[in-house]
Amino acid sequence: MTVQVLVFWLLALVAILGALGVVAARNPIHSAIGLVLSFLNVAAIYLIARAEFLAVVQVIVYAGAVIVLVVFVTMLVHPDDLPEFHGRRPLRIATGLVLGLALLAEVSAAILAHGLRGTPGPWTDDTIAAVGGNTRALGQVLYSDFMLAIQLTALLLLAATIGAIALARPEAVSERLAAARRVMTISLAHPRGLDQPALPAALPEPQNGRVKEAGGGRPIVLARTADEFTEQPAWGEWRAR
Amino acid sequence: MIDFSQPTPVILSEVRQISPTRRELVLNMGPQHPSTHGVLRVRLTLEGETVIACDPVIGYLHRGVEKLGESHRYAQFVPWTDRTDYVAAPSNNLGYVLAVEKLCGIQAPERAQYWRMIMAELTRIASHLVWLGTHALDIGALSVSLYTFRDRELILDIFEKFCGARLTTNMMEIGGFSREIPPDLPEMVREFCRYFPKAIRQYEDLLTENPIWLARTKGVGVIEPEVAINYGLTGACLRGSGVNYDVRKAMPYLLYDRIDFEVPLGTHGDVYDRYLVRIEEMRQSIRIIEQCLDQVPTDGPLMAYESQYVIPPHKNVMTTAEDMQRHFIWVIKGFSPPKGEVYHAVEHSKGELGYYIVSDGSPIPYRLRIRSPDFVNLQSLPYMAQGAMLADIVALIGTIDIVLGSVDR
Amino acid sequence: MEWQRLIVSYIVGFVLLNVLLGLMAYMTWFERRVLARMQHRVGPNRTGPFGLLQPIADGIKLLAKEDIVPANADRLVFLVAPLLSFALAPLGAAVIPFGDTLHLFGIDIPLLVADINVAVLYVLALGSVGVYGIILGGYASGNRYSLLGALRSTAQVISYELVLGLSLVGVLILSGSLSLQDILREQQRSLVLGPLTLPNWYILSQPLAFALFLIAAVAETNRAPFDLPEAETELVAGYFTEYSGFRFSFYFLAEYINMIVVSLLAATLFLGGIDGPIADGVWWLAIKALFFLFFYVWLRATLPRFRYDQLMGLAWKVLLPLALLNIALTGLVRLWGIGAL
Amino acid sequence: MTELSATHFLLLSAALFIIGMVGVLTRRNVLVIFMCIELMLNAVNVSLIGFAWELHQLTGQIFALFVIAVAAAEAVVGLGIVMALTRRTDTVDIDELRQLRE
Repeated sequence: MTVQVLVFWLLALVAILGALGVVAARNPIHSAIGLVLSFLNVAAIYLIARAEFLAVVQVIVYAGAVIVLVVFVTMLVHPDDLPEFHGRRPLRIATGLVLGLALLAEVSAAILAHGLRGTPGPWTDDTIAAVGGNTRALGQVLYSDFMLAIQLTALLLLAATIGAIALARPEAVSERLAAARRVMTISLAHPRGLDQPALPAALPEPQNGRVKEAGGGRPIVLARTADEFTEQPAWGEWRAR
Repeated sequence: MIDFSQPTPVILSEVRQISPTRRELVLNMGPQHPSTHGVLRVRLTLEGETVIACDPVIGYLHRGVEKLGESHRYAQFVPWTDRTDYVAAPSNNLGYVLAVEKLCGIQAPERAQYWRMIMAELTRIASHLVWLGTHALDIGALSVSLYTFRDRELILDIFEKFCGARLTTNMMEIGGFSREIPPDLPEMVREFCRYFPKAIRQYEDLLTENPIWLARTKGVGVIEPEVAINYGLTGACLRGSGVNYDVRKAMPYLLYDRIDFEVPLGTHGDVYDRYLVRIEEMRQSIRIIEQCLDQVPTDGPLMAYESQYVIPPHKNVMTTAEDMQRHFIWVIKGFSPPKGEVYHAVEHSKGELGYYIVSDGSPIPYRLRIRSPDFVNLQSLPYMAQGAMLADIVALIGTIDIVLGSVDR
Repeated sequence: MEWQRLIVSYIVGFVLLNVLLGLMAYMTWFERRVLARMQHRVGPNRTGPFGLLQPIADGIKLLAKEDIVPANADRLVFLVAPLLSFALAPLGAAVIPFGDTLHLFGIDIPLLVADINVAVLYVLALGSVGVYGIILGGYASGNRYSLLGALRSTAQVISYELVLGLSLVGVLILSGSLSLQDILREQQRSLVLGPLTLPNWYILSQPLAFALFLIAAVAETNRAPFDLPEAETELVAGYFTEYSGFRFSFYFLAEYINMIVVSLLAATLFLGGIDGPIADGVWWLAIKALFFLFFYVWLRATLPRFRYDQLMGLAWKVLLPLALLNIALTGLVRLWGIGAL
Repeated sequence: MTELSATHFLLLSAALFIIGMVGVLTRRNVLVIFMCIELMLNAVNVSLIGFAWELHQLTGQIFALFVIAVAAAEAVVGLGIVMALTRRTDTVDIDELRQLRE
């Protein structure tokens, strides 16, 4: 058994343990941690298979973006809503386990019984090194043979983004928020509570005082006497001067 | 028709419902929280980062100051006023002594009145500096607070020179000042007035045109003028909304009617306007102080005399029998103002600070009530907070300029 | 031969890690001193000459403090999260070249830990995994401030990671490689502009990308004015509100190591790294990185904090389109340069 | 089995895929089911990479790249649906989310 195989099985073991953690953990956050563990180990396995670019993409996209999003959503969901806190369904779990084990046995037998058959391609370690590394080689193949596919993928991602924005956009304001804005806190003359006429857009120059540009594009009024701007406040957009 | 025989039903709006729905998060800000300016507690109901309801819970610093006033003799209560709004102690003293003087029908000599004005305006600047520093710190501008506290030290040095104390000054006395003005104090104040406009420019360089500051303050926490009036707001909170009400102009006390100054009014009623208004108020305070220094007589009495309500000067106590007896009575028994009630308000740095005193003719007030401006101003927080972001809450608490000692009393 | 190379890189990595940890400790001292001078204060000056022993004193204090686990906490996650943050932070420095190959005892010692051909992506990947320390710590604390801090941080890091990655694409197009060594080699050539001969530093050909990188890097490291996840005036201490003792210090140190690594990266990607007018070497890298670190402190002393929605708006509505524009422009120029247009 | 070959990758892939599948079958939480689906997609990638490595082809890696892209798109839309659902129904229990079927 070579070191390579040993390392592979070590990484695979942790990946499988992580995956088991996803399924077994009660708390979705713990599931997510298991998933990240699994993904990171799979990324390391990609490194063994000389797929450096994919390994990094795996970490950035899966571990860095997708699972972070999942954790984000999980934290937004109220903990009382997590169904597994209220009980599991033993019959279903038993059925799932039996089916899973049977399938695993079958598939493993099939894999072990039949070797891999196929025609080897041109991309040996030497040819990849000659092009200038895994990333360059990938790029050359990707942007020649798979040009249409990559354009379509870009389109798919765009569509998904738009779809997600449409789905996740909150209703303009929630009911309670609308109520909070509608509610009259203390006074009946509350302008947000009653439909009051709009305040005047422009005001006369102060009779006794001056207007000062105070900064940030804001005028402030400097009143010299107490009889102005009491009934009619110095309020609203200052008229264009 | 309201039936006054029945207790008024308290309608708790649905905003105040205690159990939040599942999408909401209840966040207790305070009483131990870095930006609630002491021990304010704010119970926030959040949806995401948007505030749906905001309940300020006060009383964590309640010491029963008003009740203490009803068990202290009139002159003994002055130090207690220091401890309400402890960043603007001389103004609190001023409000109280003016109310007592009004009750007794006495007036401080002209020179003392000028010096009271100087000290009140210095207090206003000091208080605004604390406000500016903490407000900027809340919004994340770290350095401004250290600059403002650096300059506040100069004012506290003046206080120290004048009365020996820096924070709880116990400066004003009923009838004027019993201590003589130190000879180099006027020059000290003038020096400060020369220096301070530069300092204001420094703060403004850091904040006024700063895009992040503008983004954080413009359009945030808008109070419409009607709302401001209805909530009974005073001070910069009211004037930021464009309503012209400044006690110094509307009901001039001391000698403010002799001074030429302007009252800044905001035009949009948001956090930024209140910031601009307070910055301008500091400039106007410097103007007032300079005029006072020009007009104040260089000598003359600082304490009203020949009155049963005022403690006699130390020199007379030592030399004349009548004054010694008066002093003895004043100290042992206190003075008894006439029966009646009185309300006197001053323009405190935070708004209208009023003292309402009911006298039953005994040396102890029958009832003493402090209308502290920030207690009233704080009530506008839920109004401003509805629909705001969580981060705005600290800006809103900051913009009201509260000192919990004064809110809770 | 393979083993020898491995051992050499291990030794280089070990030295680098220790230097980084020491630097990080003195970064806190540097920040406090500079910040103090900017604020008319003195800063730490009591512990040792110029307060130079202050970081050590702080370290001892933090290590000696009680390690409190709140009753509500998700215990295991709570304990592991800061270690995750701390362990991932210095890994980024592994791909930064600190100089040319050193010949010592007949062995070639490359002054970088690992020359991976996807180095730039590797750094980005580390950044994206580094969020887990924050998000899990915030979640596991069982505190609402922590949770909000974690949520903010997640949204922020995802958004700015995007800007950070896209701002680098221009540089990658020009250099044609993902390896930092290749990028550095490209920058060591000189750029002849008529009478002027300039170093081919990418700050000159990619000023927009540099600006975007700088902004995104500040946000990525959760520093002012983008320090919302730990905004002390709003969220007490954000995701590490409940942490104490050395677990707290792990978060704290991770932030400073991230700052140093990002500064080194910025210096390498845009300012020619070890390249200098005279005597190329690690000192030039240090000077450039120090400039960035000073810039960080300067920002913190000057600017107020953004609000959450403004921060996200900035990333998605301003920086992202600018980054895309930069990529399109650079791509066009490149195509024109190789005669494809 | 002494030399690393595609068989190793295939075995790992099968194990991960079936664990994911069992998870989808047994769990009730939409988010966990979602994670299990990601696990299954990832398992497919492992076998693709294994083939690519064994046969000196890059096509496998490129397929894996596309799978990752599609998985990202799927994640975005899926989580968008979860958010929209929880907003309307206050639950992430798949058994209670029957209105999606109708």
